[in-house]
Amino acid sequence: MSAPVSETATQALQEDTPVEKPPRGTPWWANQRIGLLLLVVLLGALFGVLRPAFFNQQLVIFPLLRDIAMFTVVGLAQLCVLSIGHMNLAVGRMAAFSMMITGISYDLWHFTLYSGLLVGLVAGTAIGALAGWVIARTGVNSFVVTLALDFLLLGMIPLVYTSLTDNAAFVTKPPGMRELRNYSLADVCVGNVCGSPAVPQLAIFAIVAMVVVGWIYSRTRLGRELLMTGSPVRAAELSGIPTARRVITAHAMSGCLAALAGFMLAVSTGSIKATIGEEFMLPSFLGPILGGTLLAGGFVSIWGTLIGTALTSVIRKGLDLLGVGLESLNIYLGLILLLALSTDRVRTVLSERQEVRRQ
Amino acid sequence: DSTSGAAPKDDASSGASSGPVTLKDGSKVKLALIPGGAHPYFQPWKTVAAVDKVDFRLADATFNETGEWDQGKQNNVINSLAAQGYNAFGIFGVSPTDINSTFEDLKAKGFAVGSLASCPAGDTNAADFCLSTDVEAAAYKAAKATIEAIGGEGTIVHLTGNNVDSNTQRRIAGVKKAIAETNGKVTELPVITDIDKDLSTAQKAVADLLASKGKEIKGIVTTAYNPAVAAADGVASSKLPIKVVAIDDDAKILAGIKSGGVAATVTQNPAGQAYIGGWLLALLQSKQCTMKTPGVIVDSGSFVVTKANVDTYDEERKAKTKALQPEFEKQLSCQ
Amino acid sequence: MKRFARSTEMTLLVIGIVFFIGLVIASGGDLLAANSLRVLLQFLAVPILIGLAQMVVLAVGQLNLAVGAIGGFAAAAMGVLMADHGVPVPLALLIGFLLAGVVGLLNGVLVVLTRINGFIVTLATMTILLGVQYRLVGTRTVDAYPQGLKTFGSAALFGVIPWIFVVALIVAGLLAVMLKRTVPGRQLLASGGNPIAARLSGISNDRSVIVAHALSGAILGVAAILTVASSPGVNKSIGGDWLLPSFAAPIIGGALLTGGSAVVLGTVLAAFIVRFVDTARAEFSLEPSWVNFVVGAVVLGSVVLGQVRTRRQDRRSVVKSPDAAVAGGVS
Amino acid sequence: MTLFEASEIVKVFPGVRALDGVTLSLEAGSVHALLGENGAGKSTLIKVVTGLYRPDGGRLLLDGREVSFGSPHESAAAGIGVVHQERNLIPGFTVGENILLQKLPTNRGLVDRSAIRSEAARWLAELELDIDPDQPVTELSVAQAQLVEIAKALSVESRVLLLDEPTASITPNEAALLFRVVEKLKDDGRAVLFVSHKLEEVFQICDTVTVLRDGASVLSGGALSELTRDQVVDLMVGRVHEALNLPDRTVDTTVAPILELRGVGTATGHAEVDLTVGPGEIVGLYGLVGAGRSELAKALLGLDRITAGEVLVRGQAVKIRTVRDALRNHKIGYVTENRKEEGIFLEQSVARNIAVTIWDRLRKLLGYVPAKSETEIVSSYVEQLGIRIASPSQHAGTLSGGNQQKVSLAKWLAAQTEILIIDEPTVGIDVRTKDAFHTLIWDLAANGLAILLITSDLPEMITLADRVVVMRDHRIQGELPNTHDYDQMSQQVIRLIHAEGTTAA
Ligand SMILES: Nc1ncnc2c1ncn2[C@@H]1O[C@H](COP(=O)(O)OP(=O)(O)OP(=O)(O)O)[C@@H](O)[C@H]1O
Ligand SMILES: Nc1ncnc2c1ncn2[C@@H]1O[C@H](COP(=O)(O)OP(=O)(O)OP(=O)(O)O)[C@@H](O)[C@H]1O
Ligand SMILES: [Mg+2]
Ligand SMILES: [Mg+2]
Repeated sequence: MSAPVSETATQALQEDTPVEKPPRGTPWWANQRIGLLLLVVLLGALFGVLRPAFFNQQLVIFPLLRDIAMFTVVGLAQLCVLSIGHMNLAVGRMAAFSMMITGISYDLWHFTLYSGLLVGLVAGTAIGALAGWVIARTGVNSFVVTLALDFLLLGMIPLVYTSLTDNAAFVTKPPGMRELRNYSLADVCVGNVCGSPAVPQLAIFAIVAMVVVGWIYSRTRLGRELLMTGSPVRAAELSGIPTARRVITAHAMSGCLAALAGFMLAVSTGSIKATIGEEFMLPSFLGPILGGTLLAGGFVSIWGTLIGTALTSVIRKGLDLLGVGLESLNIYLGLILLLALSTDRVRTVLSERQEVRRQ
Repeated sequence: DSTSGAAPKDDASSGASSGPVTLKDGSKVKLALIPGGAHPYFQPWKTVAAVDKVDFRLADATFNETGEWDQGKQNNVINSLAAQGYNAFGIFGVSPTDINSTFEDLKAKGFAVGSLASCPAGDTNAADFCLSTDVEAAAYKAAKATIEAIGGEGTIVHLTGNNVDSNTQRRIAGVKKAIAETNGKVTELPVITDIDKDLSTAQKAVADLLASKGKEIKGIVTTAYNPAVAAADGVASSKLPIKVVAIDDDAKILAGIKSGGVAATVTQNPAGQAYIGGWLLALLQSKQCTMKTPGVIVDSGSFVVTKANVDTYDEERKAKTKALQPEFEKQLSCQ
Repeated sequence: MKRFARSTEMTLLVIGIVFFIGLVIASGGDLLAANSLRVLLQFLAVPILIGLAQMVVLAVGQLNLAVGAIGGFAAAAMGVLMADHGVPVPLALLIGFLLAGVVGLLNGVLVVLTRINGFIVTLATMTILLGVQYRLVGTRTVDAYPQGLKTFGSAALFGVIPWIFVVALIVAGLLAVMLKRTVPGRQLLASGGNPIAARLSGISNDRSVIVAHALSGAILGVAAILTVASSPGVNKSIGGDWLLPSFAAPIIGGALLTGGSAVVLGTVLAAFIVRFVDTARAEFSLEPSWVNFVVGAVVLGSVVLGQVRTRRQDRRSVVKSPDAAVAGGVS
Repeated sequence: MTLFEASEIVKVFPGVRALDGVTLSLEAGSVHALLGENGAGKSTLIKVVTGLYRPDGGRLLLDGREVSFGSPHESAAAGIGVVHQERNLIPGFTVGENILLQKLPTNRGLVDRSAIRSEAARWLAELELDIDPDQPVTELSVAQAQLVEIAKALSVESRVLLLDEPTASITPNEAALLFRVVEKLKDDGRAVLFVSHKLEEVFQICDTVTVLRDGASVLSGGALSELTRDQVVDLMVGRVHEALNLPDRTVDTTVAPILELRGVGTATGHAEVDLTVGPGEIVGLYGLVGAGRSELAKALLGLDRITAGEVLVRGQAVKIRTVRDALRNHKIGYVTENRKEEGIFLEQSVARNIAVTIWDRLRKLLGYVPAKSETEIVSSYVEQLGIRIASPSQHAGTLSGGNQQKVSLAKWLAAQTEILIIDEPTVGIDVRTKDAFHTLIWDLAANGLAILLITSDLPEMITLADRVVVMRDHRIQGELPNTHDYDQMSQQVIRLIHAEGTTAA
């Protein structure tokens, strides 16, 4: 490594300017993710005390973890585009599209469970890449492009289903699908040691996704460049990052993860149908954003996404168990969300105040 | 509304006392009736659940509609109820193609499960039984009623809900069948689907239809709730001589029948489903009886209501409910 | 005038006229019948208003995901007040309108107080309002309200121009005047166009955000009134399909998601075009899926066109709007 | 007569005491300079005065009465006009509306457009600006926009006018116009506060001076006529500052140029641009704002299309398609003039800001970037460039302008570029850091880098360049060897700029 800067210049530059300190690190209690985790634990404990059934492994914890796993993947799908400051309003529809391809592969081509999954992932990646390509080429806001794509797919998918199937769903179930839905880690043994029966096997998909996405964002060039692409894009372009390609990559990753989430949903409910992913849009934002991922791009938190997703799922489950009716369920859900986010804000403000007072 | 609560009460006395199969001990049965989501159709279930509890002396009976028309959420609701000790489930599956998986899971855990108001798509039913309107038959009846109302000749149009739902496909088939039987005297415009999401969508679709094709159309058959309400209203305000046949007996539609805005409606038997379903599930869960052929499908009946029988159709329906009990008894093997 | 000729509005106007003429020809002239025209316009009133309600918040760089929930909630409240509690029509409508406005205001205040992204705040209020709407009407369809209101809902000027459409146009006109010619309106747009500059000029961005959300709520209140007046009844499904069209209209109409643009005319014209797609579907008996397909294509097409145009204009310009996040705004 | 006075002002931000007992008083009919290094607190003081920030201590006096402003609105109403350091116009609004934004004239509740037009025209006329009040501000040039902001500051009938680096992005000619205006305002009896890093200007137009250092006033209200430039600089930097004295550097003119442009035309309007830069050479590209220098640089990086002529790198004709291409295959780097939007990632760590160009080189299997080699390289440049940070994980947004500029440069050094285009490197940067930068650029050339230096700062050009190329309206007007004689050079350069002939238009 050659050093083109000589001693004199270095000295000239180093003349005793004071070190610029960043604002002091926020105290641990102001950390968004720790606060959230605490909230999840507290709520879990509260629900457990009110309804001991909350700790029922088979009927509560197992499906709860399965849900958290799936919505975490949904959240990661959104996180990938949030990392470059974009949005993907078509996450759900991308899942539906890729599952449609997977369904065709099972129904018409008799693929095995995992080769069908692979086909779906490829389809998801492709449709995501298409969205990314349009955005990169035209420079149109991602919100608009994915919204339009959502409309397009919303129109197209039912046409395909009604023309290819009798029941508007692909009902062929390749071997292994039922097992994947019901088996837990108790069925995975290394020697005599088996996993917990409360943890569904499907969670492995989420863990793999988290590890891969986490690795990409923390360890690789791609991840770093994605984060730079979002903040701001002109600077990234001028630093030699191929921003157009990164935009396409981010959207392709999003599509791929959406496809995975769609697969997890199809496995856990039973069949592949046109409405897969309809419920994905809002959770896809909630998880990452509650977890601290910035809408403006440049910062992502994989753990945060998991915790944020867990928070909403736990609330919903707890309210379910408390027998809260439909009319009140949404009200409480919304209020708790607002509260969770506001306390976050209060914490930040308090820690800033403390900081100022200390000086 | 006035039509739901009355029927089961009569049945209750007769069912519990005079029927050959009387539930011996319902004290360990906790019954849950779970619709697909909030919908007027299921409202009778709510009252009947309470009736079930009293009549069959069940440990508990509940009605939970928090699934919000989402199979994943419905599964969650079911699991939560199971965790709280509910052990007999009458379920309207949100997704006909998925619900068998849910049934299988519940069966595997030793619960009694009945598919109510809708049967799983395909040929198999993993629940203990299915007690539902034969949707294809109901749609067929509705189409027949429409054809009759327009005098057996002319063009009709079918308005319905979510296209990518197997029940919708069955309804479309039912209407087509009725039209095919007219040998070309009655023709059908392309089916208008996906307008049950909300009232304004349905209303707009109806208005557009009437504006563009109003003069050709002689009858409208609707097999979903919002389109039915919208069609009745739209035709009335357009003053076109179009006959509307609706679905279900929501107060608004009954009012339409009485005022003449709606030519007929095809009502189903939600109260009967909930009552007989509850009885059957209690028998099964208390291990008093088992199904001879698990997964048997029984039609809970559908009834054409016109101005002529609008005040009396409920009797017919009660009779049908009464008849359902012996019908099922034949399917049971009891201790 | 020269600027107008190159504007999005002009493009939309041309597209709209061509589209309409095409439809008239396809229908063999039937579309020009009084009744057909009335129906066409009747179902434009609410889409115009929800598009405007979204446009106002887009103008300050915010989003309102609760459009449908606010409208549905207000409509349900009005229906229940009139039908179940016998509240006189004008009072019930006023209460509903105020409720919508207050909820909008609340959205704004929450965004400002908590500094949480508007996207999330309105998402939360949407969830809450859906619950409230269901609690109000349950699964019923409430329609036992005075005939006079329904008469107004279906009445049309000269049998062609529905009164509710006229109301929507009046709201659009007022909004345009407010945004273009009043001080709060200009301040609102300034905040959206360049929040930092606005702040340095003594404009309170917080106030602009609150005003925008409150206005959005109020417009939705009017939309709710028109819905109650014109639909066969009020149930929990009202407002369920407002979200996507609320974005489609202003975006096709040329609104910038980063804020600062007031495109009242564009939004109205875009609503017309979307409505024509609907009409065409009915005319050609297409599956409703095609409508989504076409609207998707139109949205994409129009923004791509718009982008090409603004890029050409931007080439030699200096003052750029800041890189605000799409949904960012204040936070 | 003292119009305005600020005494013992304190302002604390989380992490910094930006102002720590600052006292300042402005006299009617006088221009007061506010000087200090980057981050000394000049802009913060202005924001406190205009009510954008609430002071944590101290008093403000207007006409001897204590005042406190809750918002810029109130200070404007009290007659304090301000031109902030930040760009300050609303896109989509007309020039007139922007000028009168603080108090739009109304007529029966509606904004009165004709009043806007006439009133804005009045202020534009006062500045002798030929701008249509109805024109959208998006159509203005940088300098026009700056002048419109001044009109905006005047429009509140201001008796006190605060100008925060108004000349940072305009040309000497336009600055001269501005100074004439300032003179006039002074003669009208207003008090003007003038912030600038260009000391020549300060000595030219200011009467008194306040110097800030680390948020405290080290000199409050001294008469400039009694101070020398060196004394002022010493006060700012807090010790004796030595004038920059660059060592000798010889350019070997026999070596073939590493970058050569032959008759280049671009999609942005350049025509027949000929230019060469040799290794170890600093070629200054001078011109007025908007002459098209930055655009030329961007075309060389593949951001704009080259439509005619050819670009030769190391003697080979090349087609550069992307910045990555320029960087990886031709070793060309570009330090942008627009630091905040194009140069650094404010929300990212310093480490990432520097490492952004080297990941491509460091990556292993599957794109894995070993954290260790990354940190090593980053810290070596942090050290060499004297980037004063607490840790490399600190966000770049928390750094001062000078340090940010170093970061923006460091990434190109880390990428081991051989041709470096440096665009306006010292805009808004204080004297000391400026000198350090000049040393650095000089040194880079001495180490063999080919440097194309784009600057509108004539002294900077004369200090550094070996040759000066003058551009106007996207064309090269001519080329001059640098004689290092300021007066001679400035005359020649100005003459070249205004020479007809080579320019078609
Ligand atoms: N809003 C803020 N929050 C936190 N710190 C701030 C804020 N504004 C300014 N500072 C800090 O206050 C100090 C003074 O900054 P200020 O902008 O006033 O400097 P300046 O003298 O204007 O510098 P320059 O010449 O670069 O414009 C700096 O350390 C800066 O980082
Ligand atoms: N920041 C900017 N954003 C957009 N356009 C600009 C900007 N600066 C200048 N322009 C316009 O672009 C054209 C060429 O500008 P360019 O930046 O290449 O000039 P320059 O000689 O580098 O001047 P500068 O000193 O402003 O960098 C001019 O027409 C000018 O009006
Ligand atoms: Mg400053
Ligand atoms: Mg430049």
